[in-house]
Amino acid sequence: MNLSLLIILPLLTALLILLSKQLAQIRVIGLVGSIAQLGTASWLLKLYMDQRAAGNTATHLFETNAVWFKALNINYHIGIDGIALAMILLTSLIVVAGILVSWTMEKLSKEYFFLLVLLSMGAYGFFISLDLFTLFFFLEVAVIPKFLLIGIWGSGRKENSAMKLALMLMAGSALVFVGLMGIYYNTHTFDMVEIGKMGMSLGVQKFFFPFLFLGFGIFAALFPFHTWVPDGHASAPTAASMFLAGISMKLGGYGCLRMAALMPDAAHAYSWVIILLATIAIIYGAFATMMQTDLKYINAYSSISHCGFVILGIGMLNKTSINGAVIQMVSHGLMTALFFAAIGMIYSRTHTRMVAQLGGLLKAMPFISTVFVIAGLCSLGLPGFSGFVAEMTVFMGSWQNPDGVYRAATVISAASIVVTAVYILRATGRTIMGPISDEHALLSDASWNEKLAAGLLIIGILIIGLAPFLINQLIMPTTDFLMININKAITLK
Amino acid sequence: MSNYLYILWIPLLPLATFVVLGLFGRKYFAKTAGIISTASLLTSTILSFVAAKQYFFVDGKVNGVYQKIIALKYTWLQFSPNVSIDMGVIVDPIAVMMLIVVTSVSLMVHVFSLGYMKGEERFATYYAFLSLFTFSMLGLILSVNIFQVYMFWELVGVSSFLLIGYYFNKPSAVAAAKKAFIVTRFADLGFLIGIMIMGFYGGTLDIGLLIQKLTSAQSPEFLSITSASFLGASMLTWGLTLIFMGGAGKSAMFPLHIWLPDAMEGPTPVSALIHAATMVVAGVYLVARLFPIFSMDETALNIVTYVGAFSALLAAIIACTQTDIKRVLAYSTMSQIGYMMFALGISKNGGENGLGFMASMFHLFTHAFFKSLLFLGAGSVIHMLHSNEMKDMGGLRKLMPITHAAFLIACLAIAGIPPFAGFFSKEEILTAAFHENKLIYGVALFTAALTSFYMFRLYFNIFWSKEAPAKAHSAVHDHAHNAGHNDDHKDAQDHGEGTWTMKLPLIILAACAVGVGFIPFSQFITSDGAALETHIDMVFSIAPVALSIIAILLSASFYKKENTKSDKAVAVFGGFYRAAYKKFYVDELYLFITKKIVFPLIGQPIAWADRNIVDGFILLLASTTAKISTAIKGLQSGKVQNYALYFFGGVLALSVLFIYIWK
Amino acid sequence: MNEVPLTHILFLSTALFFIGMYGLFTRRNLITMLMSIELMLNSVNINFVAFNKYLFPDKLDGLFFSLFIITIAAAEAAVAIAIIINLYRSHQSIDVDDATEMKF
Amino acid sequence: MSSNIFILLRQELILSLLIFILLFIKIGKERGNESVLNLINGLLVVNLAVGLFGMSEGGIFNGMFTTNAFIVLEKNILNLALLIISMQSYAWLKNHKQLAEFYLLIFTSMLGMFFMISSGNLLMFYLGLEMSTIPLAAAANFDLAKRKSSEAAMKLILSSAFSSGILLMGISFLYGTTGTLSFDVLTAHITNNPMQIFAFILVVSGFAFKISAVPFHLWTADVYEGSPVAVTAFLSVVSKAAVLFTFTSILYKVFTPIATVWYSVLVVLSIATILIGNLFAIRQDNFKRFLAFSSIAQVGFILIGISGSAKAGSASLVYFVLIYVFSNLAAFGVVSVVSALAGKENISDFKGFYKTNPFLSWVLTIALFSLAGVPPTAGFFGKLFLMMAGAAKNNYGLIIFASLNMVVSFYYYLKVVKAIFMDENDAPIQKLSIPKITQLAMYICIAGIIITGLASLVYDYIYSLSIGI
Repeated sequence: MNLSLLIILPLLTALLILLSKQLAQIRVIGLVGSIAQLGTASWLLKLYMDQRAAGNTATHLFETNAVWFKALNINYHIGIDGIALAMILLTSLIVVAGILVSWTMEKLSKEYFFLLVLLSMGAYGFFISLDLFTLFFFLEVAVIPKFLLIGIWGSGRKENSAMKLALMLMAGSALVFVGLMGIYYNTHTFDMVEIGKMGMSLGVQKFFFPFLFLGFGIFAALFPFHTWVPDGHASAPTAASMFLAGISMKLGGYGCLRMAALMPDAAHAYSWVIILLATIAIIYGAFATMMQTDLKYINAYSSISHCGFVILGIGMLNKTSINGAVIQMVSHGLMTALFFAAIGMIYSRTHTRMVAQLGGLLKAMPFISTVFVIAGLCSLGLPGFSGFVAEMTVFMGSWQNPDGVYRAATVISAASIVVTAVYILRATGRTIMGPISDEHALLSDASWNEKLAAGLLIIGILIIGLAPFLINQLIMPTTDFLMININKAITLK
Repeated sequence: MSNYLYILWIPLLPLATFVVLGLFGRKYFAKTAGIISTASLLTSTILSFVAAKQYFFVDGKVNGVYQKIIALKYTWLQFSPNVSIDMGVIVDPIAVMMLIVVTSVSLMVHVFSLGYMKGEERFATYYAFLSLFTFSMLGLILSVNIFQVYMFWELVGVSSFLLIGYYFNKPSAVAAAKKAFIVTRFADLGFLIGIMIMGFYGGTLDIGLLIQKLTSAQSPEFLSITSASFLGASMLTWGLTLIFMGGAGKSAMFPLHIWLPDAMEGPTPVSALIHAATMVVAGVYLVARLFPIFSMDETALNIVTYVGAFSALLAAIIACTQTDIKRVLAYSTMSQIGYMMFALGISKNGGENGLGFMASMFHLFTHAFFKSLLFLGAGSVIHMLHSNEMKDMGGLRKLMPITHAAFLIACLAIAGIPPFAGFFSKEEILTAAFHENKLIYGVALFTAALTSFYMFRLYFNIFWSKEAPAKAHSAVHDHAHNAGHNDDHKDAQDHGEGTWTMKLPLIILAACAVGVGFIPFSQFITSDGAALETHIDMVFSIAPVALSIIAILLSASFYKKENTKSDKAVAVFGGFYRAAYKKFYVDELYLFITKKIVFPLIGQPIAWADRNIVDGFILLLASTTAKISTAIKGLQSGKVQNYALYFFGGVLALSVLFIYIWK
Repeated sequence: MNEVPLTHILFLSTALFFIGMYGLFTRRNLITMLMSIELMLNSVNINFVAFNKYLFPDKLDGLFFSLFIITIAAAEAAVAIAIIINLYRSHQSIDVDDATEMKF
Repeated sequence: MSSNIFILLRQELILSLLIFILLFIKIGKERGNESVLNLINGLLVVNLAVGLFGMSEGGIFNGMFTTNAFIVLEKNILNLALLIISMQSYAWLKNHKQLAEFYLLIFTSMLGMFFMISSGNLLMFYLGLEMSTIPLAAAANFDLAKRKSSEAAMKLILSSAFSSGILLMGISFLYGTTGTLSFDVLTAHITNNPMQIFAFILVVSGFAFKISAVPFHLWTADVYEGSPVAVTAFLSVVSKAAVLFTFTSILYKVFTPIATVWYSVLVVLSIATILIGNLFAIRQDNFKRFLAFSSIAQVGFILIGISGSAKAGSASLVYFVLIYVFSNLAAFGVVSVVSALAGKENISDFKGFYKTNPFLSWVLTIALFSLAGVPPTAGFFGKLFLMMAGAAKNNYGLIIFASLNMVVSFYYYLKVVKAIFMDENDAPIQKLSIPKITQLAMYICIAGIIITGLASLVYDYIYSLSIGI
């Protein structure tokens, strides 16, 4: 099937939203569009699996390669492998949930949904593109909607947060751009596949890899360039936070992974730096989270810690750890989106996110509280939820490296699960449990759309958590492909 | 090799119950939840008894040795070619034994709760959680893969969290739940790392393979794991110790025991199930499960031994001073588990020397029954008085005869008075200790005496001493329930000793507490599966039994009638008593570490640094740019002559640059 | 017959150029500034003529160029003066320092 | 030959024709402004159309005037810009007395640019340059009543006269060292000797002044602020573009022998320009001043592109200019409408603009995004291709510097967007009724912004025509 559908669908939805008049219409269009995306994604999954089952061992399936800017050898080259597909599924799921959660958005609803859909389009484009230029194009497409979403519909010091987020992400993409130039003028192509075949001299890799990795790293909240995360997430409206943490942070992780596969020698050379930063991010984020008093800040900081696992997995550069990184990306996407959804639901009713002002919500809103607890348990890596699978895979992967430093990094990162437990339970204990205040006692529980959204995400979490072999089956072959390239680099040394 | 696949249903039934009740319980089964889950659990219980019969008496034994049977195993999550998490069902003596224990005790608790929790607002939720716990516990027991153990381990932990925090709007309960989870979680970190070590050197996570690889002294895995060392200890020691750390956390061994007493905040039946009979012995089970590997490493075993023994003693001492009856029971549990631990520690693998192993399992078995009985008894007392404090009690024997009888039996059992169950298992342990390690033997003996003392202190305080308090009589009309019960409306008839559903379990368990001791345990469960000839040596038994009786008489003289002897005794011990009463300040230590070190010295600075240094740097960049832009605004002076001047300056600069410098 | 060497003339023109520039930088009166600019342009004219006469006498590019420069300069002056008059209308002065409303 | 003239010179001729028509209109009987404006816009469409068909290559007046497809394209772009500007200044000119003069001045300057662009000779080039500058100075003063307007005109005329003095000095030295004025011959004689390099630097400064590269930029902001919006738009887009085209062709054609020198000159200039432009743009509140500095920064990026000096260099330049026409004119269009109808010219006045004028807000936003280089707008591609062209020289320090400065520029563009969408304002600009024709112009701009980028054929076409070293 033609992957461009994944770009055309959101585009169509966006246009229809622009044309439509009243609120109900906009909502319905948005929902239908997003569901269509979800359908496409799942259909894609089926086709992909069939292809693989049929013994198609090509690295990328459903490739389309059209010349875009002939003079500059820029091609519109798209295609997916297992990892990309996993990301696409994640995105489509979160989009539906996001639309559902923001069902009751009244203020400038047309623009709101329009931007949401636009953002999703950027994400899809990013995940399917095999041409670095296209990749970069979609990466930046996804930035500005965030700025507007946060700045217009946000809360708190929204303008500053929006500005900070936009600028830091733009700085990230600027770095990426420099790296791209480097690649382009050393290989004279943007095509990832070809570049992977060609390879680059160690010097070139060592010079340009940092730009690319840092650039994408900023998107993935790499320490110490993570400071846009707390403010951005905290100020954003619910759906935007979901998209931000669930989708756009994944752009970074995905990019880092691709770059590591593209420049394996450099990745090996710098792996210790990557691991160092990742470990710091993990433990530091966890401790910082422990001190937060605002639910959204709690989740935002915990995202820093969790995305650290992604980077760690990539930095360890072995099959298991990379698998883990990918699963962690998906899992974190779902889990944190669910968390933000729950927080949003609570906020929309109690109008506060301060842990101190909440309590005993389980009494008033059992469903939302349950969702909250589930998200929490998933984030502290409880078996049966996706978090466990992801983190354990990362740990087992990074443990495979007998070097002392790597061992230390693994142990420290593993120690974060205790801290995670602490802050999750503190948050849960103070908001969900404990005595409830009188004005909160009469609040209503989730409405149908919220239930639906949460349900979707939870299903996703459970599928990964209970049957990890499914997602493994999806991404394993791809990781093998990546490893071929990466191991080549090892053997070179 | 016959088919044991049906065993899969034993855990799956409770799981199904959990799912159904969890999703629809509140709406549709608000009243009937109890019946449903009890029914499903009854089925599991029957199944497990069937399994036991089949395994022990029909086809478990192949030429005199009980086999390990892998009834089911499939790869759940592949890490690397041969390292993977497998889900499966193992059938071997200890697994089957645990099946019996868990299902039957859980069943009792289910039945008991029918009355105890009647009218609770979240009745269905309660049973959902109970089923979840039962499921996880059963899954843990049947694990074939060490990582599978870890997973159910975590699930058990979380379900215990949920059940302790069942009275979610009671802050103390929430705090206790958090404490329990976090402390065990900390222990689990050790467990996890231990697993990773084992998996790395053993090259597999499958328990069977692991044992096979790491018990043959020449296998490459064994050589590598013993040769690799860190801080002077071999990786094997590290791995086992860390795994044991996990076990110690769940089994409330010193110094990770602090969560257990607080966990008594949960509903009493829960305590009976989780914190007496099943979850807390998971640690023992874990060590037993990996025992062959443990037996390869002296150091690890010693750690197990001494930690166990010390915990047993410490807990016993503290138990003598507590006044909250459930806490007393909690500490006694800790002490008994200490027994099982060091019994394992002193044991060898296989043959006559495997006595300790067998004894430990035996004690685990008997203890499960009489301890849960004690808890349930305490439960019915509390249920009547809505208080856990000894001072509110006394003289209840007339008001609640059945409870009284049951409780007495249980006390005798735990005190190790023949012919009650406790006697036999404890005898075995003492024998083993006597043969292996005299010091431990002494400790064990002393602890045994203490045990009987504080148990009877409890017994007398509840059922004798002063006259029954007015509260007890008026309980019938008393609707002021302790926190958590606050909004339930029990009708009068289930006061007093409560409904038959509450009495029945007491009776059954009492019967067990008497009966199970006579099971020829050593025939079935030994370290190597081969039967083991044991004999109760009357001469040997004199000492412990005598000691217990003396202790009992002592406590009788202290507490049977209200008198000041006990206060005198307290005065004698003085500071030591206070220390014991304060649980030797371990809690305070933990509080100090967390509240005074972790939060203010690690958390705060990091949070601060993140806002001010890391983020501050970014902001600094922005502000400096702005500053510069204001600083240089003078360039644009508005005077056309200056413009021309700058123009000419530019020309000059370029000329100089390119004619003289960059020639 | 000995004629003036090119260098002298170039020196003259350069001097003229910088005198003009100096005038532009220092004078406050717009008309004077305009005159200084004319000086600069004329120095250029001298350059062209001189180069043409001494170095490339066979073609007349330089001469023509200077002619055009003169023309353009005239046009420029015309427009400039018009503007200055208008400035005088609005500012009541032709002092350049009075016309520094827009800055920074 | 004789017929050839009419083909080669057709754009210039039609423009001169327009000028005459205007004169006749002027001396003819008084008629309503609307009709005149519509007539002129119609004529401008014709003017644009004439350029579009029939590419023609060759030189006349023995090489003084040369043209080819690329140059025609450039001129067409300028024509397009002129048309858009005139459509957008409708609201302003509607009730202006001397609108004919306005167009006279603009057209004349346009004519000068055409000659400058296709000049094959320094003399012709100089004539074109002056012809394009002097009328603009007059036009800058078009709001006779406004103080600022006359100040701006004064600054423009004086400094441009000064700069042309410098330029002429350079030309005279070139003439002195080579003895020729025609480009083709010059190339042969250019060497590395200091005299010529000095001459070259003088010439470059002349150019740098026109394209307002730092440190020759100082007139820009003041003139932009003072003059009427239409003139500002013309200055910032058309005249700048024309000079850039000429600059590139002269660099590539004439100064090829000292390519290394001018490469480093361009690098120095671009760094200074980007930096100063950004730093000043951050602080501006007056919209025209803001756009002035932002356009200065843009020029810095353009210089990077030019320095790439391959076929891609000039291609990316023209491509960027085309996009710049759309984006910048869209922005100026909004500003001109607002300043004409509401008399507001400050960014702070735009707070809460979206509530009252959503259409204008979107136009402005898209334009700013395109200027900032945000996909999917064309600005993204324009800027990227410039940088890619520059990166061809493997001077990554420059690229890093530039791309980080892009972030700074993001800041001030987003600041405006923030004002429009996010800032609260109790007294926002009232709802404005935009003239149809202006609206049309804006639609054209938006369409251009979207299509020029995504439809690669535009770039490919330009690239196919473009010439490098």
